[in-house]
Order: sequence, then C-alpha cells, then structure tokens
Amino acid sequence: MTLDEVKRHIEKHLPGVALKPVRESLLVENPLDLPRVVEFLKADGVLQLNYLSSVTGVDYLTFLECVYHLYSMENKTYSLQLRVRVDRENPHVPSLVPIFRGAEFQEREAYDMYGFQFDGHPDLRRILMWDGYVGYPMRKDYKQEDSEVLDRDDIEWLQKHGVSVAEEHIKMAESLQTGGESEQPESEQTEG
Amino acid sequence: MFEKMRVKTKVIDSGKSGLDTQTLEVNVGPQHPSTHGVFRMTIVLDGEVVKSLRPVMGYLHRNHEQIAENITYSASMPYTDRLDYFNSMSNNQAWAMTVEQLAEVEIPDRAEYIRVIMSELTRLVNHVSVIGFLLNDMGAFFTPTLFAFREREKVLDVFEAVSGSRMMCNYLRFGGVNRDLTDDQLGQIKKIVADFPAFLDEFETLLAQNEIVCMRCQNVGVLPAELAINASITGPMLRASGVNYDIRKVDQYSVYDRFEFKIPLGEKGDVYDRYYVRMLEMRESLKILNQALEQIEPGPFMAPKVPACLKNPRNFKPPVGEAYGRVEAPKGELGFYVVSDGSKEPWRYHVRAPSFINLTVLEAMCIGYKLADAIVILGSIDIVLGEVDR
Amino acid sequence: MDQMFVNIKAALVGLSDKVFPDWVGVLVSIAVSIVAIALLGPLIMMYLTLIERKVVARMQNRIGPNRVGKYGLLQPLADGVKMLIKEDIVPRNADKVLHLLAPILIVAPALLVFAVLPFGRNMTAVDLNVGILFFAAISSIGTIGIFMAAWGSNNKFSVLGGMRSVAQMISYEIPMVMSVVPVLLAVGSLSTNAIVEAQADWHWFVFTPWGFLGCVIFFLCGVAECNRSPFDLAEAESEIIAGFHTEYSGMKFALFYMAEFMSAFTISGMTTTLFLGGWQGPLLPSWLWFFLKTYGLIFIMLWFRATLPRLRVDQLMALAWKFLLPLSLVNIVATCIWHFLSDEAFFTPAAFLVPLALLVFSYWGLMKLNQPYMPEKRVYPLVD
Amino acid sequence: MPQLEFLIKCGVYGLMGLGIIAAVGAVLLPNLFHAGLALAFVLVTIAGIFMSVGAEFLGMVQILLYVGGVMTLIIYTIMLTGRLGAKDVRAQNRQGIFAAIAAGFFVCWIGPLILKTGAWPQRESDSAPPLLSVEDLGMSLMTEYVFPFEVLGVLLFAVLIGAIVIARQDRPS
Repeated sequence: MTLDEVKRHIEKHLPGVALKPVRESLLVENPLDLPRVVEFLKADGVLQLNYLSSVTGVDYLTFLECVYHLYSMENKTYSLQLRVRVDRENPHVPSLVPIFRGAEFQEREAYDMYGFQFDGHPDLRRILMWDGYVGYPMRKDYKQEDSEVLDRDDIEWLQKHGVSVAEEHIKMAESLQTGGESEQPESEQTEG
Repeated sequence: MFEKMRVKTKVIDSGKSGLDTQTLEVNVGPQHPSTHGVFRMTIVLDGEVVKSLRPVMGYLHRNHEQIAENITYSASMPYTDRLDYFNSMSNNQAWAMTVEQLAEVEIPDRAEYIRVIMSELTRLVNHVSVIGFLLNDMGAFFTPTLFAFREREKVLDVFEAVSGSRMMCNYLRFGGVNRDLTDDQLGQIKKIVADFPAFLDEFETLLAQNEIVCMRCQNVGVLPAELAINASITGPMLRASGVNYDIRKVDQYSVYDRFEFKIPLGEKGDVYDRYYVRMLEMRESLKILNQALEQIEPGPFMAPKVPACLKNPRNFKPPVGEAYGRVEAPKGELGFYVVSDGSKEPWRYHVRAPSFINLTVLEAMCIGYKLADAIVILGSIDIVLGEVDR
Repeated sequence: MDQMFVNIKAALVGLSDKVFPDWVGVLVSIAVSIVAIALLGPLIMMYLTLIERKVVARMQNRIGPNRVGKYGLLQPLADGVKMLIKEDIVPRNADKVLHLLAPILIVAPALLVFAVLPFGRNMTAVDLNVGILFFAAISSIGTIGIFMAAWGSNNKFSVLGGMRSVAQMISYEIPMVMSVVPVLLAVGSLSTNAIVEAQADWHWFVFTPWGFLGCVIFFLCGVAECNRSPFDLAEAESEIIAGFHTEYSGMKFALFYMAEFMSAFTISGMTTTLFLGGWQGPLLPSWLWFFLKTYGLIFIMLWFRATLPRLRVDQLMALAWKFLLPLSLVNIVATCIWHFLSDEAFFTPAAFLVPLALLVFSYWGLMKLNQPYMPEKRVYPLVD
Repeated sequence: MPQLEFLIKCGVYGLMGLGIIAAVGAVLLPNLFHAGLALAFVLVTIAGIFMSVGAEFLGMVQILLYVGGVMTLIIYTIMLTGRLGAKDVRAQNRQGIFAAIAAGFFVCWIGPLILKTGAWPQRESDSAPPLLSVEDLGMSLMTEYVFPFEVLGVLLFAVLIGAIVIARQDRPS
C-alpha cells in the first residue's frame, strides 16, 4: 500500500479527518484527530499498525511537530509515519498512552524537552531533567542560562588567585543564585 | 485514658485484612549495586512485597540529542558509542545506516559484512555480560560474571585490534568502515566463533538447570505478549514473551537476508525466558557469524562512488529531508530519527533507545513480587544508563 | 607434638606457681586461655579472609591477592591497617550509642563460643558440662547485635536487613538445635569434650544415617546462622546494599566481618566436633586433625559462596520450617531406634538400616508433601 | 582459696548491680528499643548469676530462650508502635499507677522469701557436684512434673495452631 492509498483508506473509514502527505509521512491536520486515527490504524485488519516505535518532537521555529513511527508486529511489511503540528505557545497534543503504553516515557521526554502538553497522559512529569527545572532545553530558542555566567565559586576562586572580575559578572552570579531559589516554585506552577 | 485506647484499637482494625500494616518507601538507587548505573526506583514495600514502583532517571542525562544538533554528522559517531557503552558497534551501525539512508549512499559488500560481523560480536558480548549480571543480581558472587567476562575480553581484543579501542570503538563511517579487516583479524574472529559454543555449553550446564536459578527466575516477572506489544517493548524481552519480531528479519537491512538463522521465542515471558532466549540468540548469532565469515570477500571497505556531499566528512551536508533508521541492537530496536535542513549539523537528531522504552513495563512486572525479585526483573530487562538517560 | 600447646600452658602456670601464691596460678591459667583465644579468633579471621579471596578467585579464573608478601600472605595485615586508618562515619541521625555498641555485641559472642571448642586433646579452654547449650545460647545473642546495628543506623535498607536477619536466625536456630539433639542422645552429655571422646576409634557420628543427616542439617543451618551465601539475605548486596552494616565504615565494619568469619569458623568447628569426630584421627596431632576437618568444611562454605545464587526470603523460610525442622524431628526418632537396636556396638546392620529406611521414607514423604519447586522444562521454538 | 572466692564475689555483686541498673533502665528509658535492650541485658545478668551459683544449665536456657523472646518483643514493639523508618519509638507510661501497684504487690509477696534466704553463696565448695544436674532435671520433668510438662506442651501446641490460623486469615480467598 502506498502512502496515498493509506491516506484514502483512512479518510474513507474516518470521515472528517484531514490528512496531508508530507515527505514520506502523513500529517494529521487537526491534532485532536490523532487518537482516532491511531486507534483505527491499530485495529484495522489490513494495516494492523499495533507497534508504536517512536514518539518525538521537532522544533521548526514557527511551529512544533510531533512525529510518530508506527509499525506492525503482525503484518510486518507496513510502516507509517504520522505527524501533528501545533502552536509553539500552546502545544497541546492528545496523549496516545491510553492506546499505546509505549508512548508513556517518550511523551514525557517530549514534554520535558519541547514542552508538549499531552492531554490525557496519566503522569506527565519531567523525566530526564529534574523536577522544578524551568524551560525546554531542546527548543531552538533555548538559551543556556549559565553559558556566559561565572559561578559564585568560580569568582571566589579567581579573586583568591588575584584575577579581577568585572562587576557585572558578580552581579549576575548573585542574581542567579538568589533568583533561582526564589523563583523556582512559582515558575513551576505557571509552566507545568 | 480509655477514650484514647479505643481510638488506637480502631486505627489498628482499619486495615483490609484486619491488620494495620505499614508500608515502607525505599529508594533503590541512584547509588545502589544493582541498578546497573545511576538509576533509581522508588519502591513502596509492604513487608517485602512490592506495592508500587516508580522508575526515576536522568542522573546521567547530558542531552546527547542537543549535542548532536550542534556538531557535524560524522562528529556524532563517537558520541553514539557512549549511548549503550556495551555495544558501540551496533550503535555506530544504526547511526551510519540512518545517515546513509538520508544521503542515499551505497555501501560495498565487504563493508556490510564487516558491519554484520561486528554487530553480531557485539551481541555476543552484550548477552554474555547481561546473563552474568543477572546472576549477580540474584546473589551469585561474581562467578558467572567473571566467566562471561573472560569470553567478552576475547571479543574486546578483536575490537581493539580493528578500531583501536575496546569499548568506544567509533569504527563505522558513512559509506563503510574506518579500516579494513586483515586476515589475521578474521582468523582471530574465526577462532572466537569456533570456541564460543563450548563456552555456551559450559555456561548453560552451570545455570540452566540450577535449582536456585530456576526457583528465582521461573514464573517471576511475567510479561504477557499483549502488554509487551502495547508498551513498545523490543528485543530479547519481546521475543521472550513469544512475539516473533526481529528487525533483522523484518527490515532485512544490511546483508541479513543472505544468512540462514532463526529467532528463538519464549514461552511465558518470565525472567527465565528472557535469560534463555538470550542464550539461544547467541547461538543464532554464531550461525550468522560463521556464514558471514565464509561469505566475506575481498573488496573495497568504503563506498567507491562517493556522493559529492560525502567527499569531505567535516563538510558533509546531506540533502534536505529526514530519515528514520533502526537496527536490531542487542537490547532491542535502536532507532535514529534525523531531520536535515541541508546544513552541516542535523536540524533534529533523536535516539529511540531500547533500554529507555523497555523500562515502561518495569512496574507492571514487579508489582506483587518481592524486593529481591524486583532487582532480578530489572536485571532481566537489560538496561544501560548511558542509553536510558542519553 | 600432640600436647604441645597444653605443655606450654602447663609450663607457664608452673612458672607462676614458683614465684607467686597458688591462687595467682589459677588466674594465670585462665589468662593464658583467654589470651590464646583472643589472639586465635582475630588471627583465624584474618587468614580466612585471605583464604576466601584466594579460593573464590581460583574458582573464578582469577589469581586473587598476590601483591603483599609471598602469595599475598601479608594481605590481611595490609587490610587491617587500611581498616584502622579509615574514617569512621556515623550518620547524623543514627542512634549513636547503639551504632557504637552493635559491632562489639556481635563480635563478643562469636569470640566467646571459641571457649567451648575442643581444638585438640585437652585443648578446650573451658570444659563446660553444658558446652553445647552454651554454644547455642551465646551464638543467639548475635541477633540482638545485628538488630541493634540495623536499628541504630537509621537506614531503611539496614532495617530491612535486620528484620530479615532476625527472622532467619530465629527460624534456623530451631532445626539447628534439634539436629544436635541426636548427638546428645547418643553421647548422654552436653560437654563438647565428652562428645569428641565418644567418637573415638572411627566411631564418627557422620557414618551413621542419623549422624549424616544431622550433620547436613546442622551445617546448613549454621551457614544460615552466620549469614553466608546462599543464605546471606541479611546482607544481600544486590538487594539491600549491605543490609545491617550498610552505614558502617572503618574498623567497625571490620568487626562485622570478623564476627562473620569467626562464626563461620565456629560453625565448621562445631560440625567437626559434633559429627566428624572432632580432633580424633590417626597419626597427625589432634589439633591438626581438628583444623583440617574444620577448614574442609570452610572450603565447602566458600564453594557455596562462589557458585550459588541467593535464595529469596520466602524460599529460605520454607526450607527451614517445612523441610529442615520436620526432618530434624524425625532424626531424633531415628536416633532412638539406632540407640536401642545397636546394643552398644557402633555398626550393626539392623541399627544401620532401620533408621536409614525411616529417614529415606520421611525425606521422600516431605518432598511429596511440600512439593518443592522443580525446574520446569521449557521448549523454545525457533522460527523464521 | 579465699582470694579467688573474693574475686568471684566481687564479680557477682558487680553483675547484680549492673542487672539492677539495667532493670531500672528497662522501666524508665523513654525509647522502647533501648528499654527492650536493657531488658535483654537484665536477663543476661540473671543468667550470669545462675551460672555463678553452679546452675549452668538454667543460665544457658535463660539466655537461649529469653534472647529470642526479647528480640521478638522488640520487633513487635517497633512494628506496632513506631514507623519502620523512624528513629524514635517513644514509650508511653500511661498505666504507670497500675504498674506500680502490681509491682508493690509482687514485692510484698516475694520480699519475705528473699529475707528468709541466707547469705550468698549457698554452695559449700567448688568441688561439690552441682545441686541439680541436667539428668536430674530431665528425670523429674518426665516423672514427678510430667503433668505440668504435658499441659505446657498442649498449651504451646494450641498457641501454634492459633498463630497459623491468624496468619492464614491474611490471605485472600
């Protein structure tokens, strides 16, 4: 079955679902349709795409994309790549965990790295970064907060060894130290 | 005074079984001898029985994916070694395959054979060590591990000879391999392959029918096939649950279609099946190795017709597009998803790590078993934290 | 040769008698015994660690320690020095008193038991007429020490280990004592010396059916009592890190090791005394025979350690209560039958065969009743 | 040898003193775990006193039985009162008055008996055979005191069955 045939097959059985071929994959135009499509593909007698291999996000600067790789364990010849596109500011995607448990950790990772909000995920927490971490490190506009900042310990060490440190570095170190501690719980509420 | 006492009795009677039992929350890890690295399980115990288990990871997280997005394609190759640091060769293979798919590079036969030989040797190394570690988790005092490591060392010697490094091989290149195998090295591999069955027999006699091993492993940590499929479990763990899915057979990537080999399937999906399926997989790997060593012919080990983009690896710019390449790594499906924007660095680089996703079912397998079983079940999943945390 | 050590002691006492009043002689005699045991215990422990490391290393295709001294013979000294100069860490929330007392309370009983071990002819430090009872009673005190260590560390792994250890020790204590009863029935005395004397002329109890079974049960329970593999659940490294001694370091940690190795020695020594004829044996000096037999048993313990995985808690308990305990009770009956059939002679066919039949039958019956786990034979299909 | 007698006497009185201190500790220590250990220590000192008057068998049995017993007691106190991971298991002496009254009655009953007994030691000399050998003990258990012995046996048997029944109820179905 070619990609076009698959597209027609899905659209025949699921009226109202808009699909668009992108490269070798199908883009589900409305993210809310995703669980219906995946459920259909899983149960479908021909395709039987019952194995969700990979879930991941991509940041295209203007929008975020979630990419799903589906394979079949019964009918080994088929595979399908699905994708959904969401707004960067409000990246809500329905979770696939009720259909595929294998999505659990991968969706958590995508949330952790890109900030996707998977609605319906039973336990959407950060998985690789620590609790209370602010920001999504894999987004292209992510700035490492300390890439140009000296640590307080570094400054102390430098001063002890007779190196003069600019006033702004000391200030930044101070603000980082205190700001990080006081802001953390607040920002977690708004972000998480 | 009596008021208080009555309240106290009431509390004691409130449990379901008539007894008020305390639960104990234990953090197994991140510093623990049996979590195979810095991995943590938050286990709630009732006596010794696991009531709930929450895997906590990320202690070894170095944002491998972001690092790769900021360096060239070929510079990622040594980083992939560090994913599953037991199996650098198959990690290399997955990454090389993905990029070759993206840039549409043809690989000469000899290079494919070398890759297959290397990744099957890797499988041997991984499976013997994991069985050794499993026994360690069960409480054997390092004897099986050291027996396994004796064989592992021989294979690592080969790796050292061909790539210069025992574990972080960085041997494969886009379009082929770094260096050709000499006849000496082929002979060395042939000797290992010829000696390995005897070792496997010995290992099996020592373990397979050992009463304590069987008591600890059989019917412990059962993973039903439906759950395994649903939770995207791959590799020996999936096959131990009786699901016939091996990417070497399904995708027939590389030159795997030229070899005669079978896929062993488990019966119940318990720890014992996961152990024994690995034993049988090693025997199948030996079959592949024997055939590959017979079929390998002299020839170029790098693609002769190099596409323009591959001429200078440092300036390697694949065409705009994306690719998802996957191989049957010893731990399961290792996939790389790469999106190229035509520049030197990948726009998106994602690793689908088998150890990471296989951990999904850890809690489901452990609940109701004892603490000691949870450790053994974790050992039977076969995780490497370099890959889980990336 | 045989009485070498006894003569040395007599000479020392004689020396003091010449100089001091006679009551000092009694004190000197006591002091000599105490010093001998207090030195012997740690010495045995130190070299047991070396033996263990060497033997296990050989079983694992390794060489073992060979850098300090010839064949690594000075390794224990180096280890000792290392332990002494290590930092002693006490967790902040630990119960300091218990944390400090526990290692002492564990080592003391292990050393005390040496007092009733007959190391050779006339070489028992204290020939108590309740020697066996002394052994059983004192070795059970160690449990308190273990639980103190577990509780005092204020660590959940330690508490788990302590709980396991107490449950295990209390369970294995019973079949252990029960498996000694046949020997007491046969000898009619609780004194360790009398038990060895009764096994003169190759009349080792291990050659009788009940003695053999008792020996196996006693030794297994002993291995469990001193927390050694495959019954080392209390300090199961892969599960609960180091169990009750997780939070110990330096010399305190070494004391736990000392206790473990010394009780491994006493268990082997007691098995030798009770069933293997103690110091009885031809040609060689008696004390050499004792050490030979004891180290033979210790070798078996090391062999266990190098080859067997650990049992699980429930399996461990099932073994003690459902199997060893009933079997040791039947063993007492078998001994009574042996006693009445044998008519003072050690070997008579009837006295040999009837208890043997009883024991084999009850073993078979217990296996039937318990239905112990039998390895399942599995078929693994090879598919394309 | 009077000097040795004196030394032994010192030792025994020291043992008694320690025993009394530990007994007071067992009652008064706020931490139940410490109290339990003090109790175990009391029992060991009592065993020591038994041994010093030649009743080795009794002393050993005392240790053998009570050490295990006290251990079980301690574990039960911890499991029933404290949390497993918590450091403190506080004693609550809510029934102090009743306990004091009961102890008073006990002292009134046993005090005269103690006063009636002569000075220590009762034994003539070290060389004399023990007052009661293990054989005698066994014999009297099997003849004179066979009825109480059997009753105890039946009682323990009942306790065992009871324990099994309680443990069984835990399981579903």
